[in-house]
Amino acid sequence: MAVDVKKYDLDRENTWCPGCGNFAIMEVFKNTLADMGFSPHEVLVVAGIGQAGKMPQHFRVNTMHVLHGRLLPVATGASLADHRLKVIAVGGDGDGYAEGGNHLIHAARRNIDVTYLVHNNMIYGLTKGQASPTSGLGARTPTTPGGNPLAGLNPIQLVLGLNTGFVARAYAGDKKQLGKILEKAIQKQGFAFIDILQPCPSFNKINTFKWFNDRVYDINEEGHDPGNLVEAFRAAGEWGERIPTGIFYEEKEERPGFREALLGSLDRPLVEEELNPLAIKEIMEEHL
Amino acid sequence: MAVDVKKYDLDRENTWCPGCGNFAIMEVFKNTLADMGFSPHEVLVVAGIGQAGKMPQHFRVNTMHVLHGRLLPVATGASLADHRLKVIAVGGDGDGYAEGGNHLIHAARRNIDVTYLVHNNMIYGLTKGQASPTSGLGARTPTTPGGNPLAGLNPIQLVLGLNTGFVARAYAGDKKQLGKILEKAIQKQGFAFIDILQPCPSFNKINTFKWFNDRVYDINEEGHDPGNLVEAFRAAGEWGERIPTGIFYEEKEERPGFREALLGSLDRPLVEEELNPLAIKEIMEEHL
Amino acid sequence: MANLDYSIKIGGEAGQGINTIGDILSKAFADQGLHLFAYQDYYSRVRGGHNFYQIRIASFPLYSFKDQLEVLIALDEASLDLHSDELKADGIIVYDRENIDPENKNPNSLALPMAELAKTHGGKAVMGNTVAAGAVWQIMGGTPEVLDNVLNRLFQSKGSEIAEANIKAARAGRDYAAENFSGRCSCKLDRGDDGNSMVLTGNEAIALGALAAGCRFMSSYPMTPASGVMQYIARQAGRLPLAFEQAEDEIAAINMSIGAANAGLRSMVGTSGSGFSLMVEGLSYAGVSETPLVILLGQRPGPATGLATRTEQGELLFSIHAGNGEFPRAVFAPATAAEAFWTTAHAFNVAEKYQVPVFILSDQHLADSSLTVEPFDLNAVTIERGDVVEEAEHNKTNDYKRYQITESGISPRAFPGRSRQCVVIAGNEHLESGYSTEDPVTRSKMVDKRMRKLNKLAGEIMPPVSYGDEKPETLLLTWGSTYGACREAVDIANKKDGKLQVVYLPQLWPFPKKRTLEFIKEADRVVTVEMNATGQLGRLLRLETGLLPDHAVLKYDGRPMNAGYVLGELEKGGVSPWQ
Amino acid sequence: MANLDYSIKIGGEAGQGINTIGDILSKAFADQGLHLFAYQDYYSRVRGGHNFYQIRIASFPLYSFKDQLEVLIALDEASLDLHSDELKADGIIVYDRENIDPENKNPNSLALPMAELAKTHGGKAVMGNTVAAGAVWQIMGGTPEVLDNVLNRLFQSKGSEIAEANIKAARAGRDYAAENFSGRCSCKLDRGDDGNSMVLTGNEAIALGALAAGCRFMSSYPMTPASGVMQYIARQAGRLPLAFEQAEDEIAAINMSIGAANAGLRSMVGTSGSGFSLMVEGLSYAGVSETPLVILLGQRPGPATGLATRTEQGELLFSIHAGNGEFPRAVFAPATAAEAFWTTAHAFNVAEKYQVPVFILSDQHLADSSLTVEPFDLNAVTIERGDVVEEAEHNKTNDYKRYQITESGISPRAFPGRSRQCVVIAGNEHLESGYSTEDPVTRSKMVDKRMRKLNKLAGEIMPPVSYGDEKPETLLLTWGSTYGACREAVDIANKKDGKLQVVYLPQLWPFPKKRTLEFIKEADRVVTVEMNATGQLGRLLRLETGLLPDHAVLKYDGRPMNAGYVLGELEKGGVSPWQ
Ligand SMILES: Cc1ncc(C[n+]2csc(CCOP(=O)(O)OP(=O)(O)O)c2C)c(N)n1
Ligand SMILES: Cc1ncc(C[n+]2csc(CCOP(=O)(O)OP(=O)(O)O)c2C)c(N)n1
Ligand code: SF4
Ligand code: SF4
Ligand SMILES: [Mg+2]
Ligand SMILES: [Mg+2]
Repeated sequence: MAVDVKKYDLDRENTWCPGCGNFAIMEVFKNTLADMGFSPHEVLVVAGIGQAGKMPQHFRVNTMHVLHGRLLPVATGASLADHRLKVIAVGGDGDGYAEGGNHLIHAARRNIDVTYLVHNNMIYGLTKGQASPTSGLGARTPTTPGGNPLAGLNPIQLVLGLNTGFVARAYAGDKKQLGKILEKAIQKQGFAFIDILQPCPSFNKINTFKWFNDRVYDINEEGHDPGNLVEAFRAAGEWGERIPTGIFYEEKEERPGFREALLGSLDRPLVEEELNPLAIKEIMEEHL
Repeated sequence: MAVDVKKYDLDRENTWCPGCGNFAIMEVFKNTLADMGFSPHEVLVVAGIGQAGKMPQHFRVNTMHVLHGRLLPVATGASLADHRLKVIAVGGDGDGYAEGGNHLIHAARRNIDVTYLVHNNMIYGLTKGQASPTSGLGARTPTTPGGNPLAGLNPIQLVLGLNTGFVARAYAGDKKQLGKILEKAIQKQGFAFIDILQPCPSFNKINTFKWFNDRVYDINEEGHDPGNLVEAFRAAGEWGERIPTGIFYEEKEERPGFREALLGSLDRPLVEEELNPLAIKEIMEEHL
Repeated sequence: MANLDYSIKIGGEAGQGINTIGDILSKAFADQGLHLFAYQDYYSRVRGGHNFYQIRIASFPLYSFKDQLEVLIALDEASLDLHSDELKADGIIVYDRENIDPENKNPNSLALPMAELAKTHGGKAVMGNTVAAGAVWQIMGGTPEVLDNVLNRLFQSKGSEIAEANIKAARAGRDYAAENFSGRCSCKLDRGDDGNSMVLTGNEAIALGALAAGCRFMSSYPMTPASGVMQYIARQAGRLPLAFEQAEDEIAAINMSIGAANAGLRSMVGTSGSGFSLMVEGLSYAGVSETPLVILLGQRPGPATGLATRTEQGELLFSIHAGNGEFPRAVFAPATAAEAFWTTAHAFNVAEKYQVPVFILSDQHLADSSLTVEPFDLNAVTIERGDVVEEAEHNKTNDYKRYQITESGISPRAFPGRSRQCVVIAGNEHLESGYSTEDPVTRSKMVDKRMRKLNKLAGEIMPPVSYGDEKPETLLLTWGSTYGACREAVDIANKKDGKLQVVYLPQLWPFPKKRTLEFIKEADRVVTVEMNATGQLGRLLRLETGLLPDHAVLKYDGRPMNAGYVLGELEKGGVSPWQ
Repeated sequence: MANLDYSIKIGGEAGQGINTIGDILSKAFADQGLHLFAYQDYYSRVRGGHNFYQIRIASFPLYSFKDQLEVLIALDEASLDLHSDELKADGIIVYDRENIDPENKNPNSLALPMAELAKTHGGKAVMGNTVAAGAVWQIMGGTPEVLDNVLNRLFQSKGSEIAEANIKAARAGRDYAAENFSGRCSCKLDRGDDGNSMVLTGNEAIALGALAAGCRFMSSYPMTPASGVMQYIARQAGRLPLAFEQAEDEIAAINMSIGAANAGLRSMVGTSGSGFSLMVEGLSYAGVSETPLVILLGQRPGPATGLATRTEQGELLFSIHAGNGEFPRAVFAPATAAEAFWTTAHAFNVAEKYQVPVFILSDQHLADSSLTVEPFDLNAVTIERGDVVEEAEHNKTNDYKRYQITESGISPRAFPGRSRQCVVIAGNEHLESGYSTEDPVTRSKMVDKRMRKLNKLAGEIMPPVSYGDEKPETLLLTWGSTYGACREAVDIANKKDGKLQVVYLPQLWPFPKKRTLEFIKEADRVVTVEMNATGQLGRLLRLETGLLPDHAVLKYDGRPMNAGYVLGELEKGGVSPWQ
């Protein structure tokens, strides 16, 4: 079933910095799609603005490069139009947790049929190093020159509070785990969320590969039961000496995704429905 | 210490519907402020757009009637200007959880020195009955004529995922409990959040006083420990036959509020600082 | 048939059900074969306050309302206090006697025990409104079966028992009036042609237009006066293959529609001023990504929250200039419900043919007023999707370029997932392929390509429409629902040998320069008439032609204008807000 | 001193440190007593690509850049490939020999082992940039102490060891050049007046202006090219009593500032196109609530995300018309860094005196270019807070009306918590007290009151500024940073008996109609010059005066224009984008 990952090849210059965590994520991303048997034209990557959002500029795939922070609404509309598309949203932590925070709440609430990847480098990469909502307390950045007065947002706990069916944290430094999580997320019906710890060697001098390597551990390997939401919330509270990664939560019974909830019995993709003015005759005549 | 609640009197017509849950909330609100010794000019109520946001149109108090959904940013700015003001934000569920959802995330993250009351009637009252993010699955409204395809958002779990220092649910039908919770929230340094269940007899025919009366119970009376975040998250998951109210979470050690975190040693309110162009001389001369 | 022209006002508090009375009577008048113009005046509150519903009926087509009343239906004291003055000398009052006890009893009035009759005959006090409708119908001499028939249709959806009960309540009202009304009625109804017209609000017409055009997706956030359109479309979602979603905010709304449109659906958003302000970034994205998108902007008085339930035309220049950067767009402003249908359907064609955002500028007065409209000839609705790559053809080549540079500026569209090709949609400046570029030469070419679409678009501007004297002393230049007041002003003035003409612009952008100038050339003076304070149409005229109108008739108190206002202001000479 | 006018270009990849070289040399040139204009051209990426930093120095004040180079410093191969053509016949190349091995060795070049010298003398390879600066300084004959002094100041904040090491690295560069450069240098530096000027970018000048005016609160979301201003202000937050907060989005940013402003703080937001689009609703709120607010709109090419790090002037008409509903505002557009300081300080006064939102329209070219500027006379900065109720007075009365209707339209402000009075701020239409109303009469009065502020505001418009021939054959009408290119075009043309004049508008709204027309009257023809595709200044001129310019010189490829471009386009006759 796997397709050749070469199908995704595209001859374009990559503009990321050497050593950036995004390279590993991109590699795993393409390989996972290919391994799962998706051809580029069957996938739609909706990308935010930021270094993360540049990812689908680097390989062949359907893509919408949207406004900063607006990837989830666009993905919502596109996935309703044609639900045969595998829709994946990709953006940064600033894009998703700052500018786009409201849409995260509501994409989760809607349970949209979208896999959402946040490349969380705890910094604004593209705009040269300002603090992001996940930047740690005390982090010195151009907008927090005296040190960040705030502790970082915990995206996992946030999303767990939103009744999301699939919640995971991966790490760019562990491609195997990332691939496994990604595959499960893509298989999931409805909304699947992965926060990916992604070192940014250019601007985040604190949360480096080494820093993460010293701290990350796989909660699933340590026996965490992803079926237990409250347990997941507890586990997600940890951030410091040790940083948990893995699947925090995966709902036991699949709920219908948003398209099914909204359109129910309609099987045909909306995009294939013919446009016919006469179809409104009956509705119009109710005004008589 | 208490001031006469008559100080809050204002001769203006109230435009709410008879039987609306907002009346009880307003009464408790004024009484609590007066009991706590606040005069109207010491309080600033930042109000959203909606029926809830009309509250401070009905009594004497400093107020900013802001844009739909934007009460928390406005409150953030105002409270930084003069931290001697007791700043309270008041709005509806549409205002706060739909239009303003992103600001809720970040007001909590900043731990702004603001008490935030959401009059949660699970409906859009002022605009005549459309679904809100807290409207229940299947609710028929003008925008969900076939029944709401989505389950309601759980605001308590959402806010618990944001490391908020004070998280409570009150009910317009229990003024005593509401008053107690409100007082604690107002005393709190930093961000305090209260979701108030508020029947809307005009548009929400499901979640009526009777419906709530049959379901609500006080978790604190039933022994819930508000010091335990994970426990709070678990307790907040309940919604159905029984609906928990009370203080879900109250952090044990007070953190500094946003103003202190941001401005540190600065005691004088910013609004009292003199404007003096010569103060920048040294900074300017660094460009020489 | 005599030259019949009556106005009926129903006044009361929010929540008292003036809508029910108004809707019943409107339908009944229409079925009686009369033309109708009905509008509502309501506060931004759910209960209390003072609202009214004013129905004008005539034996000729109507475009606006009158100030003088033939009938006043008062559900509360305030209605008598506020509106008795508007009643003609021989006008009729019907009032709820359980609620009101007027000091000076007008001999031409009927004191109706609304709730009592409703309870005894219909079973429930709320049917008092139906009782009142019945009483008025009786006094005005309406055909009884027409009313029964209307009630049956209106209430059938709630079950035939309810429909029956309402028919009984109406009969009780009729009987009571027959026995107790001792005044004189000088506003009797003739039986006109058998009514076969719809009663349609502007909002309903826009919704129908969108549905006829095959709108498959609408995402919006509720906001008066646009909510009516989204709610109408939401109601059809089960019957037609389309999705409506109430977004979390206006930003999500426009971006959802952008996603849907780029995936191939005809898509639309609806909003009002404040909500539109939030969509401006999305608008700009639609511009650069060449996304076909229909934006309904239902105007109400601003700035900010303004007056939520009132009317204004304050966003003409805003809609033309909104959005960072430069990109083409089209702006339409229908003047009547019938036109709103056709314009909306057309808007979808323009959006797709030129791959641009298209505005329908409506206003609260257009949105909520109802008119009698002949059923639309649905066969006349055309669907033009513009240049779309055929699937088969698309599968052949392997270098699909979403933003191919063409002479017309229009690049053939393709939709993701519909072929083996990949589609790249862009919001940054981009190559023909859609991938980002910072190359200066490409940048200039892409700007030129996008702007070039305006050339062709300018070739199919909806022309200005004129009515009245063709070599006028005064040309009233107007847009949107204000046309109604102007048109009637022309009729009134020209009847007493005035030389007035009204020209309104159904499309304001691209601006119909040539035709507008032709009209202006024939006129002695030009007066713009619009519902705002700064004379925006006058400013647009100067922006596009260098000419300023001689004067303006403006109104910005949130209430619509009618012919009386226009003529009164003309008499005073008008104002010149442009210095 | 001779009429010295040299250009130095430093080219390389993002991340190679061309900024370090550029900043060192800029400072050193300024200290040497020269005038400077330096600008940067960079991609929206952090590493790689091709960026450059171009410094022009002269013995006379500069306003723009030149195309021809005296010196090229190449850190990568691409710099040689792309820019060798720009070098004068006798120009000099300094290149990093560890990175580049050119095929055709220019005899006038120095192959510098940057990292090697840096490591041996400074200790670290990154100091290669300082080595390069030293080498160029040597070749051009700069005073050695000047460079040492500059390095000391620039690196002192990182510790004196680092400063020392850099001084050593620079010396190594100097020594190496002295020994190994065998070419001819025709761009030697004279020692000018002792330099006592600042090197300031437009962004720095705006930030300083805001700080001088007593800006106490800034909330913003990062966006190129406005980020520089917020980052500058954030850095001063510990030293001056003010708060900077990076908001979660632009909507929060503007609303935080609205809250702070209404609580009494001078407040400011900074953003660029897309971000400003998101602020439009807040802008409208500032309009109706009469909130004094300064909005820095740093323009870059749009639409949408556009070209993040490039320049354009595409938001003139957008900023004037943005916002639902109608309300007064002011729009300023400084042309140079020095002016940016004064304009920004002035903007705070205008905002508070008229209680309106005020724009500072900047653009990336202004924001990031640096100029030599004399230190500002801070005593000349005035603070005018407008009509504010005195605390004592306020405590007396008991009916404070935030929106009191006055002849000027300006209502005295008061701040919550500062007296026993309560303050009511409104975004709905409101009574004088600030409480909501739907009364039509009050509505009209409030609209009039707000618009009336424009009368007084129009009385203190910053007048257009002219340079060149006073009865010109061609008047170049321009705004913003484009002034620099025009001014220099005037100089060049008039030297060879051209009759050119440039008039630029530091304030664009309210539009300075009278003065602009006076200038136009004296000119044979008017050509607008601006960085956009649709000729927005020309359109604004027509909107306000009815006149269209004869032609336009436009550029919209994201790169700034200079005098050469202006003169070249003038020769071709210009374009007429307005049809
Ligand atoms: C509305 C808007 N605001 C701001 C920006 C500028 N901007 C572009 S990317 C970005 C943040 C990037 O941070 P993140 O999302 O974390 O992505 P990263 O580059 O770190 O991968 C910002 C602020 C923009 N393009 N649009
Ligand atoms: C930007 C914007 N969008 C929409 C509206 C219209 N609007 C006013 S109040 C409201 C929702 C009210 O619901 P909620 O916040 O729950 O308050 P409630 O009336 O139920 O107390 C809406 C959609 C608006 N004023 N501004
Ligand atoms: S700035 Fe950081 S996130 Fe961006 S490409 Fe460079 S290393 Fe990666
Ligand atoms: S509509 Fe509902 S929330 Fe609004 S006033 Fe009436 S009862 Fe209260
Ligand atoms: Mg990031
Ligand atoms: Mg509500």
